[in-house]
Amino acid sequence: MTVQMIFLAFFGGAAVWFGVVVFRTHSMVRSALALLFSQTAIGAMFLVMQAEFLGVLQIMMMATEMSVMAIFMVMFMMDPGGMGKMDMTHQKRLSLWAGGIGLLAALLLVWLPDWGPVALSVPGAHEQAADLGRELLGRSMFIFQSAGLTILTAMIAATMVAIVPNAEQGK
Amino acid sequence: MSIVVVLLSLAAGAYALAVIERWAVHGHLSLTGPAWAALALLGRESLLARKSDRLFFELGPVLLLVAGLMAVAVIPLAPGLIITDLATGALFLNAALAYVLVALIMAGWGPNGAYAMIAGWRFLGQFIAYAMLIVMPITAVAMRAESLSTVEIVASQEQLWNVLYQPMGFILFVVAAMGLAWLPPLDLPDATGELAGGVEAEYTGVRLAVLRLARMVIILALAGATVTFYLGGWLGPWLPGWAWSAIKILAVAAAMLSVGRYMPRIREARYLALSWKLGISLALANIFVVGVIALVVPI
Amino acid sequence: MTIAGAREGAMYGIRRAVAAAMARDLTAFVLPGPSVARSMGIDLANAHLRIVGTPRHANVLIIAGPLDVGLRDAAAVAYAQMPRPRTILALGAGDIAPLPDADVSAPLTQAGLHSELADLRRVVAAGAFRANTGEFTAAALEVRVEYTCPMHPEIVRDAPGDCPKCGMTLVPRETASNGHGGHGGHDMPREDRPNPADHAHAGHAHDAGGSGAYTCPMHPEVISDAPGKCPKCGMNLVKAEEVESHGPGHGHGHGGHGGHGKQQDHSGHDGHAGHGGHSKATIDGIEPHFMSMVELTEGQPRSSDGLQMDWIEVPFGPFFPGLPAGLRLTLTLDGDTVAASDARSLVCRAELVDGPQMTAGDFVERLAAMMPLGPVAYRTLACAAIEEAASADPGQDARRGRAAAVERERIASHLGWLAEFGTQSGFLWLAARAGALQLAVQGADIDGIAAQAGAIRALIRRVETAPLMRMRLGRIARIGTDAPASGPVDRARGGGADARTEDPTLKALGFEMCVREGGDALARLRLRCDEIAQSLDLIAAAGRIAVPQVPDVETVSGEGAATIETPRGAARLRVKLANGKVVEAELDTPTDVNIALVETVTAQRELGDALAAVASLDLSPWEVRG
Amino acid sequence: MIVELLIALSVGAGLFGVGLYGALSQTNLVMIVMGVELILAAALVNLVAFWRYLHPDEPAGQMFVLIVMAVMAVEMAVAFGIAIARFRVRGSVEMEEARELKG
Repeated sequence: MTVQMIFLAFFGGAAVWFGVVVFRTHSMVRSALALLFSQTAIGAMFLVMQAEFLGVLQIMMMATEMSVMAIFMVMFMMDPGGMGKMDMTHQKRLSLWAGGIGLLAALLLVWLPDWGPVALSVPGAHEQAADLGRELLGRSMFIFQSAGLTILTAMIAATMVAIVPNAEQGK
Repeated sequence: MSIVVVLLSLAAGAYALAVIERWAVHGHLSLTGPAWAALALLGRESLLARKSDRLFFELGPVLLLVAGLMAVAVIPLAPGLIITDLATGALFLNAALAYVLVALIMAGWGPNGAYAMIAGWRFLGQFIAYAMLIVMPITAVAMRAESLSTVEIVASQEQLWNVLYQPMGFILFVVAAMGLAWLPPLDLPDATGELAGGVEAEYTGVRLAVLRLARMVIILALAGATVTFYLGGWLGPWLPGWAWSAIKILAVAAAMLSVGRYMPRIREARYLALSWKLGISLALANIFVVGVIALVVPI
Repeated sequence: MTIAGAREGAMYGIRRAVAAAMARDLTAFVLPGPSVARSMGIDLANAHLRIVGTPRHANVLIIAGPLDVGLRDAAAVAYAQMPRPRTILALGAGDIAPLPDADVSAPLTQAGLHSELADLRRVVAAGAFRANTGEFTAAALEVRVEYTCPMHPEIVRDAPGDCPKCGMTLVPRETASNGHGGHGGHDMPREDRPNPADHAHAGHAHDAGGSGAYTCPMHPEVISDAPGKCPKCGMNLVKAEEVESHGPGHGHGHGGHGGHGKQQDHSGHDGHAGHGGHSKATIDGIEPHFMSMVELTEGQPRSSDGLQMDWIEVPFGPFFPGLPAGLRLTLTLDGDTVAASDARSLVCRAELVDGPQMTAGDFVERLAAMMPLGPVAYRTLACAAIEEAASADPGQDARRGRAAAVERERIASHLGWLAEFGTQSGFLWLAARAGALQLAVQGADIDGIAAQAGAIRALIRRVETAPLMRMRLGRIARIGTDAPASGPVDRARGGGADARTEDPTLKALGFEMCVREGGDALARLRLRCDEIAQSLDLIAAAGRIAVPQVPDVETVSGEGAATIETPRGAARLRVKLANGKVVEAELDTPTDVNIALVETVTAQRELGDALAAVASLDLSPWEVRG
Repeated sequence: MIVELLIALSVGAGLFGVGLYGALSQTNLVMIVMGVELILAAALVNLVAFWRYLHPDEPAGQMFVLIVMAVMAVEMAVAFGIAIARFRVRGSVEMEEARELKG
């Protein structure tokens, strides 16, 4: 029982629990914020696993991302406050089976294989950040740049899809 | 030890800001006013709006306070006087401040009031537009320091403060910081004349006291960030480091708080357009210029 | 002395200190509004008070002047929204029912305000923890439960049942019994259960816990003293939360039962305790089958950007900071864009002539008292019309004095508008400065005005060069030349009319009509600044200021009409005298014309812009015909 | 240290299961996106765990995490773009209705 283990289990449990809450609550804003806290707990797990840069990045990015999610939920759902207790699911049995089987399969994959020797120490946070930078702008520059371009393209495409078509704008 | 010192100075700073804010809003300067007001808030009824989403309503101010305290944790007041010197301090500051948004959405949605709700969503738009203008100038600052650690960022300004090295970034950062702390003239989420208090409108009593305190902490954190990133932190002649930090942070916070008194509130649409069209271009240009300077003239 | 304490409790130690703090830190919400108080000569900025924009943050309700009957229900709602301890300070208010009696009252003077504030501090210090925590109720706060369909707000029934359109179970919502405010749908099934805590301790927001009542989130009728499972659905019982204990139903908005659209109906779960495990089967009455949103939104009006969002109806006013006091503006918001607006005055003017035995003097006083935002102009108007009817001539000197008096009121009124604009737009320096100058000018004699002229001109220069001003007002609320408009609104679109051009007295003083191009809110601001400067010149040229005296019309009969350019535009009054008594009167006011513009200037505007647009019209709800 | 690795991976598995259930069972596009986000979050946890406990000296592991985060952002942007377009045309983003319309 190490401290790391306890914290990892705690934040991991929180992440999964909030993940479940996402689909259990009727209030859409709560749903989006539950997802946010799930992601934040994952960020905390990263911090526990000594990936400082990634943890902080995850915590930062998800706050904005999930808040945007929240406003889209409010925009597009017929009952964002959840007062009607409307059922917004379908193929429930199938989904439960699929989710359960996916979970079991993943757990088997996790627990069965021999993961080999485990590394005990990691580079310091300063060094990690510097290494990551060199990796991104060195060996993996092409991948990194492609990812950047992909985001840009997706942003432009999404905006194009979303804006009012010209014909409608005219009237 | 440094935690206690930082928290005590935080309390003193928050009080000083409350005095300044009172002057900026109500026009009279009173040194004891905020103390009475805070005490009086404790005695007032803390109403719970009917049909509120109580979890969010209660949690909003608290999360706001926690976010502010987290941000303060990475601000160095003097060499060694910092709660935690993270290797990713500058990024962590951002991460903490991002939860200001979450807290305001909760506080806006929670009380089931139209004004508060509009205010909360307004802040979402404002925040998304201005989060970029917080991150990108910090990127340029970190480029010069070759580190994300706030202590090293201050140390990198030994020769020349960043406000002179990258003035464009400074301006963008200050404007974005004011937007993030919803200070007038960028106070869209609690615009008195438009939303009658907005997110604050439904809070009373103790909850309002927490909300106000949290806001002061956030303003202090942002002023501290401005000083750390652009005004050389604790650096300065004659006086000890902590004194320079205190003077600079209070001066920046006072300027941020009082400038709104002399101009009308900005229009929301214009404000967002400015950020997306002008702000982000300027921030990118700033990064480029700083990169070129850093390569050509190593100061 | 009926101060309602925050919580009951003896005065000792820390409570004494807190009570002393509350007495020192008075925050006031002013009815009908700070602007009205200022035009009555009350200087609130100088009273060691903090004026706040929402009753939620106030502990003193200041009532300046007689409270119009139309405003009383809204005032009761505002009072109910204040957290306790709450007090009422009445300045010459007279009858204020349904509000409780004022804790302190005084005549409407600055000295009265100061002495009563001192009394009020004593009352608060002594009564902050008074045991008297009685409920405040008023007809305006009573709540009627009605049933409506969440998807079809037009379906409203008195009894529970199913929606005839989609078959969904109707959900209860609360409405004010007298039907003011927007009704969107306060649907919150869970909140309608009897709530024992509600009655157990009124007003103790923190004393929860004593009487722990548990109830089922799905079946409000199930109440138990101990935690456990619901006998009907097996869910875990949750603790009955304490709800706000002031009169029911005062949600939002100042003086308005807020428009709650669908968007704001929160689930109200206590944490997540309520999610015991309901599946389809436990959700009573809701069709397990999926409902088509396409079907539901079919045929509803579409917003301009084609994205059909929930529309919420939000009331602004009648005490909204930055909007004219007494104006109820109801905006239907589509996101934060105004989809529809409705401006209504709650303080419409009554019949000008009440009773056959109205002397000319009574008539003049009555008209002046009816218009708290422009008493001198309407007094002058009444006198002029009666003189016209009686064919009397006050003489050249008196005319000059009157013209100067109206010009003085114009300066004060425009400064008051600038102060209101400053409040609304957060330009607080302007609000403070213009308010102070308004108080200084109002009622000042010729030397007093000359003494203030420099300061006023400096203020005007500063307003015109203030940063962000052009961005804030430019191209907002543009009004074309085809829409009927009056006063500065009319003249700010490159032309327009001014009743003063017909007046030989003013012509002799060197009057020329001010005009600005643009027709937007910025042009109106600039035009008002121009007019302030011009009025200063006119007053200096007139050399004397004299408020008109009631003409002596003992037994004259006849008809007469007069037109005066009030600060808000041309007002025209026709009177008929019979034997020295006013028997008929007809008044056209500028606000009658301009209030129709609200719809135009707010349509499809962002909320902040829409409010700035309404404010730029400078409406006076008291001028609106009833 | 192997226990920590297993805990982290199990959390990943749990998130994957929940996300899969959500993505399949929800009728609303935005809710489906939430399910997908959870699945991607599971991938993130696994990547970081592998990096930390198996190859801590390899910054490429962290790089992958960044790429997945970028994918999450892209997925949201595209999904919301589609959602707005659908909503504009049909007034709803319910997938059930999309199916009805198809056939």
